[in-house]
Amino acid sequence: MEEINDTHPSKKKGALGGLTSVFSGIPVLGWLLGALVAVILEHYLGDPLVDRIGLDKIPVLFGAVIILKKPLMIPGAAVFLLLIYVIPIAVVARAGKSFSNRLAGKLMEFPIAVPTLVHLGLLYGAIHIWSDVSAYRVLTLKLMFVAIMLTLSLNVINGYMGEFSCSHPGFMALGAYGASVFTVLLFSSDRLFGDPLLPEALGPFLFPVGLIFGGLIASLGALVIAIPSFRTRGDYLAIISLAFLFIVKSMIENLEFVGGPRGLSGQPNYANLPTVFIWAVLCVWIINNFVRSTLGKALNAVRDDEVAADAMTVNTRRTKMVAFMFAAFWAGVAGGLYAHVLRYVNPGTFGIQKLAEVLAMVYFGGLNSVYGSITGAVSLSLLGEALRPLEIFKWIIIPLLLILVMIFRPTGLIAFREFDVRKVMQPKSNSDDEV
Amino acid sequence: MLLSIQDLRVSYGRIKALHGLDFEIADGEIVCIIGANGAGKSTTLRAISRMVPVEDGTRMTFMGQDLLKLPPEKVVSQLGISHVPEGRRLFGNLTVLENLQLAAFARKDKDAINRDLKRVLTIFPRLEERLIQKAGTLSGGEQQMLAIGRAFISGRRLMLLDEPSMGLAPLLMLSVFDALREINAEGATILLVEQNARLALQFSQRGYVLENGEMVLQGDAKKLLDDPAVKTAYLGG
Amino acid sequence: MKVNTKMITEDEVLVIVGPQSSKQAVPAGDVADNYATPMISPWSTNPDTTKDRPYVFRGCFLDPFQGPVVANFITNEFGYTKAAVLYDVASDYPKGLAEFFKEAWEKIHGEGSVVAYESFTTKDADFSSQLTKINQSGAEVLFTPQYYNEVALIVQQAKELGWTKPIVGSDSWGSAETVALCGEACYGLFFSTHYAAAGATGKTKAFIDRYKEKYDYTPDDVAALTWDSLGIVETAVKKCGKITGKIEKDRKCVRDAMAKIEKYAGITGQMTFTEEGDPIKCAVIVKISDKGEYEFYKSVCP
Amino acid sequence: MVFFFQNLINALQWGSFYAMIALGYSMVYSILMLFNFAHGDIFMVGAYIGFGVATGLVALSASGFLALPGWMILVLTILLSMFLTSFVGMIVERVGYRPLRDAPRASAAITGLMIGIMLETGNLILLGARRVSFPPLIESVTYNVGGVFVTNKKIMIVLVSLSFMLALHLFVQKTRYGMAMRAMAFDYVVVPLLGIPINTIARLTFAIGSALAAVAGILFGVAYPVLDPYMGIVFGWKAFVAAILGGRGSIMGATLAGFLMGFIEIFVAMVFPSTLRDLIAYSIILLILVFRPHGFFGEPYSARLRL
Repeated sequence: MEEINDTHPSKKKGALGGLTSVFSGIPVLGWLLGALVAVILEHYLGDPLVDRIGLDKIPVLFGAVIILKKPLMIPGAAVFLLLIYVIPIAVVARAGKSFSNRLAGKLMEFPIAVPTLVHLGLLYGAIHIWSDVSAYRVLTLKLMFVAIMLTLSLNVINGYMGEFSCSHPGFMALGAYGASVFTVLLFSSDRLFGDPLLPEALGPFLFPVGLIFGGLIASLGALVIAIPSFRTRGDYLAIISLAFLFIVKSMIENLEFVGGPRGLSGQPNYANLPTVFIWAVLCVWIINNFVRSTLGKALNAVRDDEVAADAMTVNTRRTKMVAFMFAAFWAGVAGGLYAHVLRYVNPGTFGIQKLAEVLAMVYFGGLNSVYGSITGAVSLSLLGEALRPLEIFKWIIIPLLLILVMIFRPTGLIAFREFDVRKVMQPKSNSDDEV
Repeated sequence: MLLSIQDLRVSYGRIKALHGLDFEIADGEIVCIIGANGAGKSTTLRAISRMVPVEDGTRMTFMGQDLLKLPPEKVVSQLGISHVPEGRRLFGNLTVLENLQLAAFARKDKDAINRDLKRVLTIFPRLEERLIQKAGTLSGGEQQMLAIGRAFISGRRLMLLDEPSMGLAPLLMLSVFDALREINAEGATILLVEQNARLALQFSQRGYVLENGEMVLQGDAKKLLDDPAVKTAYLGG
Repeated sequence: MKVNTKMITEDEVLVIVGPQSSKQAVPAGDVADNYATPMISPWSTNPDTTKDRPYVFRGCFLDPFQGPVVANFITNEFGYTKAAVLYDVASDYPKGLAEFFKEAWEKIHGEGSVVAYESFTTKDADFSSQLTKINQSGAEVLFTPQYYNEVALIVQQAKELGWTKPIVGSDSWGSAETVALCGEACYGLFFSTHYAAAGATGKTKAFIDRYKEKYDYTPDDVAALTWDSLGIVETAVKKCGKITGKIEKDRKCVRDAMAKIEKYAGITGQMTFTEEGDPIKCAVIVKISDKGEYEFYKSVCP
Repeated sequence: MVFFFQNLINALQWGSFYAMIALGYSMVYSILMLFNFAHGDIFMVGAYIGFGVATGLVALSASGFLALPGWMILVLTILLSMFLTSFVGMIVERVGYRPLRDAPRASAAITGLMIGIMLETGNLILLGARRVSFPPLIESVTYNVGGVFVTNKKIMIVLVSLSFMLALHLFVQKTRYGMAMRAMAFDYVVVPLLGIPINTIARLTFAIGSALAAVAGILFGVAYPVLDPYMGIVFGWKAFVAAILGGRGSIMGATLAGFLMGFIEIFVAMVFPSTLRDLIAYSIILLILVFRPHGFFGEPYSARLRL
């Protein structure tokens, strides 16, 4: 996802210079191959190139940090970006256009799983090699994937079902603590729980069980909101969900066995990049299928007119219940991953600030749209990191950006768009300009 | 001409509601627009009171002034065009008196306001008994009276009435229309939109027939009453 | 947390001096240790900061030491037997210290001699319920190991609720802000800390004078401890000799050199690190004078 | 008994802050159907403006140029800060909410959140991370009434906030602007049909809400003289809950719910360990909403938002 995002600037430039046609017929596969070449180049030639053009080290986030921190190095960073990213990606994508189109076409003849796996494999390959350069990139990516899961799952409630739920950090907290207690209790020696109960070697294999366990706890918690939602809608449900968030936070603060307000640490290091990636992909896949299913359509019906939906034999109660529990489950899993990425959680993490963050990602990206949620989560996570050198001014710029988006696109950047895997992967003929 | 409208076009999203209406109203007239449900009658009134945006090319002038240059509240306070919306839309949490006082929000002249208030209460004596009652507790007929009274105070060079007969018993209906005639006689021009075509045409001097966002017929109200096409379509044969 | 990770992985720092308070230092220490980067927190008194973390050090004494220091001081100075504690349950430092104080106090005066053990949560501003309870409990002294902003609120509210007995604090009071925010309500109160600016001599005085010249106010204990921590790091880096450029190797070398430092003569006292990376040093009891200055009252050594 | 009364006094003061902030929320919410999530931060801004004004007046007074007694400075501070903060509210409305009047309500909520963050950050940039202390304008005097301790400040705070609430109530009930506000809360689409400018009423609503928040901020500074840029967050959200709990369009409801919030918090902490305060307080609120899904005085509103 990172790499796809990265190619946008070059595409934009193309559009500005009237170069659209040159890059128009390239399928996603082509861009992925380009990105792969770029990151391999960076891997092998990055360090020598950096020495040659007088940078300290490889620009970690496409030069964002350098631009903001050391303006003198901007030319160097620009040269680096041009040589390692822009030119290779453009050249490979353009030169390999017919090849990648043919390949994409061939792949589409297989069952959908095959091309999907190939694309994901390439994507992961590119991300993996890219992240090899520094641990900071790894951390940024992991948190980004967690953010995608959170945003998507919140979109199910706030976008597809049309309720303003404020409880997401609460679900996340339940998942984070559920999964953490599971792994710490079983596999880690800790001052709260003592020695591990199971051999440590089993840990990575049972980690998914831990995450699902966390997710289920979150689902169970969702009942507290789902049941009142039968009678209450809109603003009062928003308050109920907000109260739920505070209750969860306060409850954890009062549970001494998970560390109380001071938090729980010592989560084993299971959430490596591939694990997080796989979970994120799984989450996107399942949520996308969910919202496109009959149940997903029922959600939209409930949002648009509950009474009418009821009349049209949509079981509104069941729909709401399932939606809340489903969304909470994924928020819980995301929370579990989050806890294992940072390997420390405290209840304070899951407060109003987190809520503002997730809400911002959902509404920035776009309601009712899997695309939108991915865009929102990726762009705000990366922006947050890229603007870090601005320190406190970051918190002026990001909110300002969001306000502008809300004013000019009140439903978010990419709202109400279906996410069709098949379409994304299709080969593109020159005339077909659709992305 | 008091109000003249050319090429009035309105869309809701992708759905076109009005496809370019042209019509005029002279000072002191009573004019009605009749048509089926969804023909665009209410939309026409909303466009005049600037509650819905119109498309480019539409021209609306009121006593020579460009209506499109004014925000909705100025249409009322500066031009004196008042609008009694469909379903009355009274402020149910306010008393009858407050509803009437609120209608004078933009007016400065205290004496004139008081005069108008008294006038409303003489036209609709039943409101006087209910002055300190919450508007939400009124009966349907009383609500319609209050809605008309409210419009009377806020501005009455032109009064736009959306379905004044809706939900009223026949007798009440007549007394409401009598009151309207009285108001008209005092100088107010009236444009009303009605589903009850017979009543509307009997009450008006001129009429327009709206079908699917287009004016299909117009003319003297009495003639329209006898028009065979109107008869079959709107007057129940 | 994230900042720390970024500093270590992206900026490739050799040594980290900081963070100050235990709230940040405990998790930050975890990150530093995971990445084998030496870190010294000047002011974090919570045991967990350095516990089982060979790469993490500190520049100050620990709460298990400070707790009894305060308990003994109150007992010897005032002869009270019933104490109340008010602390922030969501913050590592106050919570840890409150527990150590309670333990020490009950060891001297017996089970139940801490008659009120009240807590609140970070960012609370109103302590009236807790203070009302404390008032009712018959406590003779209130111990509140809080930071300056809460100290100001607690002390003022306690007075307004009719509390006239002493309130004692810990090293977290040592900031100049305490008196600035609290005003006269805090005059005459005691707290335990690392050094006292008023009446200092020698090296310490030289530091204070230089600091005053530069920043125009008296350095608090954080400043003094940070100064000492920097000194320790400097000594260690010098001992290490040449910096090779291989960041992992250099970090290891600096860490080992720090662990071996003996009797470092800092302005806050002499320091030698224990196995855990904690210095052995003395505590100071400070009285807030009627002019709002921090006066040296007595010294308590291990 | 003494214990109970002491807590009652404490709760009255604490609740009056919630009530005053909740009123600002409630007004905007009732009239524009918007969650103004920036309101908590406007409370913060009000407190800081109050701090600035008070500090300035104290300095002026100390310079001997205009020797004013403490209470006079307080009165002036309140009035000036109300005036200044109301402009903050009006700017927030103009920039953040008016362009979004017809957008989905959630978008406006996000804008509010973001404006809140910008206000906090702006404060940090202007004044730095250091906490500031509100100047002691009135000498604190503690009275012992049969074991219950009351200070002159507490009495002043409760009385001043009650009188502002009463003033607001009268304004909304008696004036034509108040009438227009009530009308807008009931059905804002038809309001312009009576010649009433919606934007003026919206601006006025924000101005009044913000001015009240400024009063709350200053009284807060008097009671708890340590200000920090994030003080509005927790307060704001709790007051927000109270506002909704009170019911849409009900000033009485918001006031009562604000006080209720304060009472629950203080009394829960009186009986239970204070760490359970939020847990119990919000559980009570959750239960209230489950059994009274439209708050205390709220009507189940029909979404008649289009003409």
